[in-house]
Amino acid sequence: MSEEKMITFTEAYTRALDEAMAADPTVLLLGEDIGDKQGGGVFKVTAGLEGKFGSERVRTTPISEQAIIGAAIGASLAGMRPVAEIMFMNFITGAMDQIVNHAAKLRFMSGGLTSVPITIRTRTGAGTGNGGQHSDMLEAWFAHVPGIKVVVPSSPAEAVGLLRACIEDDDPCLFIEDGVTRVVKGAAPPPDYKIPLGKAHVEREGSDVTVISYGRPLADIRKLADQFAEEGVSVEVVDIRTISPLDVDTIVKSVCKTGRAVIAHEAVRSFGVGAEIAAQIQEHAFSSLKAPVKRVASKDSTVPFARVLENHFIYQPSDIELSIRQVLEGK
Amino acid sequence: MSEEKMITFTEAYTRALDEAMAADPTVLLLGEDIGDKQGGGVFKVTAGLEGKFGSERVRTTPISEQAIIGAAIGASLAGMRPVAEIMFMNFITGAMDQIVNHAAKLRFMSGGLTSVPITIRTRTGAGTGNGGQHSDMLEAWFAHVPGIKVVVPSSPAEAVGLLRACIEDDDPCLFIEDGVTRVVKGAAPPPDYKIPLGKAHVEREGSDVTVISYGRPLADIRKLADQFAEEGVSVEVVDIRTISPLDVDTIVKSVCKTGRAVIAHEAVRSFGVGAEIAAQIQEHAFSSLKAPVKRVASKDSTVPFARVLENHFIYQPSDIELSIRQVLEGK
Amino acid sequence: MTAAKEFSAADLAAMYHKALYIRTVDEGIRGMLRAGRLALAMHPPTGQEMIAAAMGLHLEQSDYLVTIYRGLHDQLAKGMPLELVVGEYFGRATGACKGKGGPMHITHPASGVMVTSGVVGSGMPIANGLGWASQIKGDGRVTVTCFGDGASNIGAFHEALNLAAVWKLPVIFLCANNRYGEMTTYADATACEKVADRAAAYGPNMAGVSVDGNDPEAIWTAMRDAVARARSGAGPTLLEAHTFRLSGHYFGDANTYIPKDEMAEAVAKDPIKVVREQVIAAGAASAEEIDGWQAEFQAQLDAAIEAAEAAPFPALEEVEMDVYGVAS
Amino acid sequence: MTAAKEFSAADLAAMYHKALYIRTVDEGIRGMLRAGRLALAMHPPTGQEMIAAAMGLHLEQSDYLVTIYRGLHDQLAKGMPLELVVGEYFGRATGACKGKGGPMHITHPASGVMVTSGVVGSGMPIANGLGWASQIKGDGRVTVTCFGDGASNIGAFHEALNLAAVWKLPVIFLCANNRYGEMTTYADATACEKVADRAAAYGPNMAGVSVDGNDPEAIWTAMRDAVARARSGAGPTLLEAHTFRLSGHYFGDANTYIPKDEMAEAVAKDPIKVVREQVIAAGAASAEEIDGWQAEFQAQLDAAIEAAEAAPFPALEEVEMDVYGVAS
Ligand SMILES: Cc1ncc(C[n+]2csc(CCOP(=O)(O)OP(=O)(O)O)c2C)c(N)n1
Ligand SMILES: Cc1ncc(C[n+]2csc(CCOP(=O)(O)OP(=O)(O)O)c2C)c(N)n1
Ligand SMILES: [Mg+2]
Ligand SMILES: [Mg+2]
Repeated sequence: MSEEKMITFTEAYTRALDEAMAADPTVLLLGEDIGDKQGGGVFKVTAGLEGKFGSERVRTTPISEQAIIGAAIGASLAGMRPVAEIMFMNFITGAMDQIVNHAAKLRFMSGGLTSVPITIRTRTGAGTGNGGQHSDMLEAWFAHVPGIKVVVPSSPAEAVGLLRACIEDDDPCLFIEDGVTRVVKGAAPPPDYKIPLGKAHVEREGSDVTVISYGRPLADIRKLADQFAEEGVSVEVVDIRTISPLDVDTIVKSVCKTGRAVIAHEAVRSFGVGAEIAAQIQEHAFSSLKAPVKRVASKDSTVPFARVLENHFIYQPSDIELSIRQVLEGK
Repeated sequence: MSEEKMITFTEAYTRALDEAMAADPTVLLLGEDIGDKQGGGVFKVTAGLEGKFGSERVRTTPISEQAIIGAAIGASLAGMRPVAEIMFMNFITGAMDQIVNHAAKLRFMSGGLTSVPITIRTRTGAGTGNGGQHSDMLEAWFAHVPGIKVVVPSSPAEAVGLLRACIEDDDPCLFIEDGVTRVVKGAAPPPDYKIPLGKAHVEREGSDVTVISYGRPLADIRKLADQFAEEGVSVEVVDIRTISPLDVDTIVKSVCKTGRAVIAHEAVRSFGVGAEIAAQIQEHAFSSLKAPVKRVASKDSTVPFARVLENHFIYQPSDIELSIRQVLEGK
Repeated sequence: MTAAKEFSAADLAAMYHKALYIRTVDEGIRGMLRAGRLALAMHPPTGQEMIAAAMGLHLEQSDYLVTIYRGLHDQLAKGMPLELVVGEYFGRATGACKGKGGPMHITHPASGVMVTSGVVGSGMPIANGLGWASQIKGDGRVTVTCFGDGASNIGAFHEALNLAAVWKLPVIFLCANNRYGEMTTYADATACEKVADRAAAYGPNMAGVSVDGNDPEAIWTAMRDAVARARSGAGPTLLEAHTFRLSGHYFGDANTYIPKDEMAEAVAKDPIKVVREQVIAAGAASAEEIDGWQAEFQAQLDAAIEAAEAAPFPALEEVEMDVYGVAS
Repeated sequence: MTAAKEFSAADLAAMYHKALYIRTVDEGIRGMLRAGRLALAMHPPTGQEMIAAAMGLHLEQSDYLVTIYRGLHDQLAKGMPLELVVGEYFGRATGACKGKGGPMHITHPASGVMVTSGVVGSGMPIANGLGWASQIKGDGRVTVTCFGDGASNIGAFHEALNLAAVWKLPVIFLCANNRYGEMTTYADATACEKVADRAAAYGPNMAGVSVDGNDPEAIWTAMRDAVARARSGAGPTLLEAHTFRLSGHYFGDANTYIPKDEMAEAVAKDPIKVVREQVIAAGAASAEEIDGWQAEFQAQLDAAIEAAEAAPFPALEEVEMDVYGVAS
């Protein structure tokens, strides 16, 4: 990766969409306010793309989440690769029938005669001060639905590579963008950069403890890993990238080596993605485990409005640190 | 429980609704085809209730899942206790916004000024030959949403007691009925029978292995426990009854005693309820575990139509037996 | 639509030919169910055949269809090979979807049968996407999405019709108003007098038409105009076809919720009976010819059933296949 | 509605009094945001005050309101104590919801403010339930649910209006058509000419009315009739009030997507400016009196802001409180 140029997450999303549309005329965009007339979406991710690729391929929609996903599904059945934007993840609740009963199942129910190569981009995350209906991390729901892939990037380069891969994938993909870190910068990847789906990434090798995560917490984990290194503690960092289908082998292999695991995610703790990862680890690395697998997550509650409460609701980097120390002590 | 009278699950649901409506004039029913003119619902659960309690309190609705749940929420804000029927669980996908963004959150977002004492009854389960859009077990989604309770009965008596408790509860409750066992009979409970929510039930004490489940698989587990008893293997059976909030203490206490745990559910395996239970057990009973916690579930796929495939899709009682043997061998 | 083709005796015969084919298959499958040679949830199209016949006659094979659980008539009218449909009903490896989808999810892109949904209203938003693709490609295809009166009360209907009108999509929203949604009457669930009244909510781009779906000429003509409108890029149509479910909601429905006289009147107006007389009166076909068609359809069905019953069940591995495509 | 009260100069003054109160608070809060004394996503009701004023004047305290993220005008017009609203904006323990809900979720049952939703269209199905409860209890209450033009394209709108009409509920669907949904124009998202045209889809039980929401007499009279209709059990009304968002979608919106002349014309028609002259011309209140009102409102707001800034933040334990009620 060229270290020269730095780009933000938002620039990464835009670049992936731009490259995908330029490379493949069947790639289409639809969503609320995404056109040029509307300024390219409330988060500006699609700014300029309508002008560049035309109003047939880039469509601003009414506020109709079911119609948005339905149109994406239908177009994909006719050979297109639509990328639908659902402005905030909490609004995906309006399109669950289309996503779960149709997008995820049509390949199976048709006996393989049809497929639904759509990508759903959505944005969420606590820390924006938007309160209970604009901040939920609901990835665990979709991970529990066979037939759809769930992807979360942890750097602008990953954002480019994973979004490109989602668009090229022949199955429906849910691509989740973080609302808080969208202006955070990272190294720009080379042109036409793609990252395979379904593969976890061991981004830092270590021998004492494995920390497994996706998305936003990885920034905290990278800092903590450096900090622990100074103490002589060697942390292995696994960025799963694709939540479902989950790359269990890479995770298990790592924990068999380190004997200790901490999982961190922003979603609320109970019945979250961390539960599946912990269940897999204890099942497949049982005899290697020197301590229980720990989970760090946000509190089992609704995302509050007041900043003091919202900050308290979200998982704390200090919780990750504490959990690492606990597993190191075998607790 | 009086052993004389036996009732089916369907009779149990009807009885709970009848008793609740007779006991409390604020209890209302709404849903598709539920009125007398329509024959009391496609599953006849509400048969006769409109005639008995009047058309103001028992309302047949259009095919409008969002409007059904919304009306239940609104009426509950005005002091009512509506019980909404969503015919099949896959159709609850149409009402996710109302359930997740509103019913589950209004108490929190209002700072406790309002509450949403509604009960959502729905029906599902593979084995009916209805295929991919009528059979999903989606309880894990709702368990991941703080603010709503998720309840599944494993016997007609539990069905009566838990449904009554849901209706009397001051929070939204999702009550999931099994479509396959609805004519299965069990002992009728005494009048006005209620079972507290949030408490798991150790229905059979044992010392060698704990089998944890809810709903349909318990019938298989009860048979297996007898079978293992003959072999001299003592199985403790825990029926969690309320999936969320989960009674972790009872589960952990049991596994600390037996040192071995098998979890069984009908939902697909990955990211299911079993993952949270396994994660909790390995975290809180780590040093007591003599074998990894095993999960038995249906395959990570779409529910197929052809019977041969559907039967192969569903968790197998023989898988539960095998898992028990494996944990007994420390595998 | 100046040069629009007028309804002729030949068209009447063609309509009846298709409708009779559908009825023969429908009755044959219900016979299998009655005989216990088949066990499944079936939603018979009995009495709604003329609507499907009109659609089938006006659409090209390349046009798209999105239908519902009550879709047998639509799938056959669109030209799906009979043995693929029957094989799917029997849950065999030779079925259209290898027995994995079943009657509520029959799919056959080669015939333009893109989606069959078991969720009320869900097909309409998907139909828009097919129409959008046609608009982009300029392939001139028309998409028809079938649904019932009860489905006009669900949110997906509204979102789909609004988008179709705003985007001026080549989609026909074909509503079979059969007076009931499961056990609930039209009036107990639907606030407007006619489903077509709802076109007013979607402005001038959305045509709204309401016809007697059991009247061959009326439904044939309305379908002709809707297809012409869509194909010419003039926009979508909400086409309401009044009809009746002569076999109830599902096979085995006792229809206790349907007033006796309403059912009796509907049975008396059974289009298969009524139109047969019209065809003969118009000299479009003789009684003997019609009996000949029926015999031929019966033979085709018998062969399909025989083939299905002889066919293998899908392999158990199929449960975990087609969940995802080959890893990309 | 024979004995319906006619719009008087006193009503005009009362409308303006409420509208000016709303504008004063709206501007004050935007001032706080501009000054950096407050940081949040605010959706200002600037320019839509007359609609809320009419609603507030015709509703009883016991009537129910379900509103949206752009709800400041509605909450104030319905009579919510100012310090509770301001406290919530500041995220303090003294806010209406202890700072847990925030501006998009303000609730105050004592004033009839039952739900404020941040999800477009979601309030309408909930409003039906409040109306259903009133119907059962016979308490004569009316429920008003506010939403925008863009919300008329979402499924919840359709399901809710159909159910309200079928059940003849005492609910008023109050649509503020401010020509934009976020950055998208009405025409780019909505197929019909007027939102009120959609009442036709819900039959005779649903009244459909479209008025100039910035014209005090027009909106006052339409609201009077809708409330009378609901209270008398005659059924729901879809009331469309044409207006404009003078401060854009959210505070900080550069409004680059709004044509300059369209904005200029709207600013020239700002009801707070225009109606002030009408009030004075009608002799309903003098310029001095109006300035006196404004000074009083400003003083109330200043006090509320001062109280909020001095108030404690909610305790951290609140994060895990009110998730469930006390175990039943
Ligand atoms: C979203 C949803 N809700 C409920 C059902 C259950 N259901 C199946 S068919 C049906 C009636 C549909 O009536 P209509 O749209 O008139 O079509 P018809 O069956 O009369 O052809 C219902 C309620 C469903 N399949 N999907
Ligand atoms: C279901 C849903 N989709 C999208 C959004 C994002 N959003 C917030 S306000 C808004 C525009 C709503 O427009 P309109 O209904 O006209 O109300 P206005 O804001 O103009 O008052 C949108 C799209 C949302 N809150 N909910
Ligand atoms: Mg019908
Ligand atoms: Mg608007």
